[in-house]
Amino acid sequence: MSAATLAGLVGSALVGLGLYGLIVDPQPLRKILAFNLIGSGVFLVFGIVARRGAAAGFPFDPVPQAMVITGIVVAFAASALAVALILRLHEETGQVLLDAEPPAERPNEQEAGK
Amino acid sequence: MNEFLLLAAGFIILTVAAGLFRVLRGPGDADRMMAVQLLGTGGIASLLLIASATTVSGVDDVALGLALLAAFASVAFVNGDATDDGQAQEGNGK
Amino acid sequence: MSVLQALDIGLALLVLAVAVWTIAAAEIFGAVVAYVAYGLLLSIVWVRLFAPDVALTEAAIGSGVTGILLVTSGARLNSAGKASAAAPPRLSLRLSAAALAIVAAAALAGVILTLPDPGPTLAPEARRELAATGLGNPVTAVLIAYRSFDTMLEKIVLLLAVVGVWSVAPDRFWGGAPAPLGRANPQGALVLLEQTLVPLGILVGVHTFWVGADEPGGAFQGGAILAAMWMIVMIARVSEPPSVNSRWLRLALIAGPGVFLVAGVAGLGMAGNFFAYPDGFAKPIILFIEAFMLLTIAATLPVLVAGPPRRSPKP
Amino acid sequence: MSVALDLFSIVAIVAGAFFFFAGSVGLLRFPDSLTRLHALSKADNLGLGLIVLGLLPRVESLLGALKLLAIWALVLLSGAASAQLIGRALRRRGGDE
Repeated sequence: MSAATLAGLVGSALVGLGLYGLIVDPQPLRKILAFNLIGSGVFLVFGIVARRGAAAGFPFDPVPQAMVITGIVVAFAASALAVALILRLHEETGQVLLDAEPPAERPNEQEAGK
Repeated sequence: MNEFLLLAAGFIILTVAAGLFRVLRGPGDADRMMAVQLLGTGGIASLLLIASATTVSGVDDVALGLALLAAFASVAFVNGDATDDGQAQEGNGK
Repeated sequence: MSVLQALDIGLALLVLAVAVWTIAAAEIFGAVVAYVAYGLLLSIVWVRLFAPDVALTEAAIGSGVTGILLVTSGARLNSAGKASAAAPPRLSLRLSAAALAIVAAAALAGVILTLPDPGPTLAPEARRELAATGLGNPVTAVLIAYRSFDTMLEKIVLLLAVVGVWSVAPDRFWGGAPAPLGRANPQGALVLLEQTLVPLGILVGVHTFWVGADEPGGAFQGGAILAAMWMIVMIARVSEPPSVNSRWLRLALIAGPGVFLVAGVAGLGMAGNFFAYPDGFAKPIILFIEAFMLLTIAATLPVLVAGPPRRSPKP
Repeated sequence: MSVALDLFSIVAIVAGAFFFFAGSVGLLRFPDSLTRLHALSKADNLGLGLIVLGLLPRVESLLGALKLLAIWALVLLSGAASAQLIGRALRRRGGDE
C-alpha cells in the first residue's frame, strides 16, 4: 500500500471520528475541534488526490494542493466566527452547552449562569 | 546511509510520541505542554532527517516554520493557563 | 517492507491515536493540547505526501493559530464557570452516532480504494503555462494566476469572518478594542522571547513569502508566521489589539482583496481579460498582489483571535 | 574522506536520538513536573543540536547549513523561554503536581 492510499484511509477515519465527536459532545468548543478534525480528514483525501495526480515532472498535482491551502485558512476563519458566537451566547444566557435539554436540570449549569 | 537516516527519524518520532502518553495522563496541564513541546522538537529533528534522506524540496523551510511556532504553542498554553488561574484556586482540584 | 513504509504506518497510527484523544479527552485543555500535537503530526504527513506548502500552512494555521484561538476562548469560557462539567450523552445517541460515523468513514475509504488509476490530473496544464507566469512554484501559480478569482474570493471570506466576529459585540463596545490577549504583568521570559524571537520571525515570514515564487512558501504561509509573531507581541502586552475603528487596521484588512480586485480589473484593460496578466509582467504583478495579501493575512488572523471589541471606545 | 564524514554523521545522529530517547523516558518516568521539565530541556537542546551537527556535512549549500543552524538556534531560544514560563506556571500552582 502506498503512502498516499494510507494517508487517504487515515483521512476517512478522521472524518468518521470527527463526525462522532461533533454529534456526541455537548460542549461547543469540543464541537469546533471535532469539526476541524473532519476538515483535516477531507483535506487529507484531497491531498491523496493531489499526490495521485503526479505528472509532467511534478510529484503532485498543484491544483488540489492550492485548494487545500485556501481551505485551511477558511476553516480557521469559520472556527474563529464560531468561537465568537459561542462566547457571546455564553455572555447572554450563561449557557456553556449546546444541548436540547433544559440547563436547569444540571446543578453545574446554575453555577455557570451567575 | 539513507536507510539509517530514516531509521533515526522513525526512532525519534516513536520515542517522542511515547512521551505523548503524558498528554493522556497529565496530571497537570504543564506536563501536557511539555509532551507537546518534546513532540515539536522531535518532529523538527525527524523532518530534517527525512528531508536529508528523500527528495522533497523545501522541507527545511517547513522545519524552520515549526521551530518558530514551537515557542508560540507554549506561550499560548502558559498564557491561557494563567488567564484562568484566578478561579483555578478553588476549581482545580486535581 | 521498507523502512519508509514502516515510518508511514507508524505515523498514520500516531495521527489516529492523537485524533481519538482529541475527541475522548476529559478536559477541554487536554483536548486542545492533543489537537496541537495532532497538527504537528499532520504536517509531517503532508511532507510525506510531497506537499511542503500545505505542511507549512497546516503547522502555522491548523495547529498554531487555531490552537491559540481555542486556548484563549477556553480560558474565557472557563473563567465564568466550569465548562467541562457536562453530563454524558445517552447511550442510544452515542451508538447511533458511532454507526453513522463508521458508515461515513467506510464509504469514504471505499471511494479511496477504488479511485481510478492513474488519477486524473491537471499537472501537465499547470506545467505548460508555468513559464508564462515567471514562477517556479506551481502551487503559487495556481493560487495567484490560474485560479486567482478563487483566491481573491477566499480573501473576501476572511473579511466576512472579521465582520461576523466584530458584529457579535454588544452595542456599547462598538468602536472599542478587543480584550487584551495576555495577562496583566507579562513575565520576563515572555518579554525576552518577544524581543528576540519576533524580529527573527518577521525575517522568516518575509523569507517564506519571498521564496514562495519558486520554492514552497508564499503569502499564506508567510502571512500566518507574521500573524503568529504579532500575537506573541500582543500576549507579551508590548502592543494591544487595535480598536475596531482604527483606520490603518481597516486598510490592512482590505488591502489584499482590494489590490487583487484592482489588478483583476486592470487585466481587463491591459491584457483583454478579467484577471489576465499582461505578457512579461506576470511575475512582478503576482508578487505585488502577494505582498498585499501577506499584509492582509498577517492582520486578519490576529484580529480573528482577539475577537469582538470588549472595551468602550475612547472618547 | 566521505566515509569519515558519514561516520561522523552516524555518531552524532545516534547520540542525538539517544537524547530524545532519554528525554522521553524522563518525561514518562520522573516523579514530578520540575524534574520532567529538566529532562525535556536536555532533549530539546542536545538532541536536536546533535542531529543538526550530524546533518551539517550532508548539506549542499551554505544557505542550507545556515538554515539548519538557525533552526537549532530558534529551538534553543524558545526552549529556554518556554521552560522558564512553564516553571513559573508550576510554581504559581505550588509545584506539587
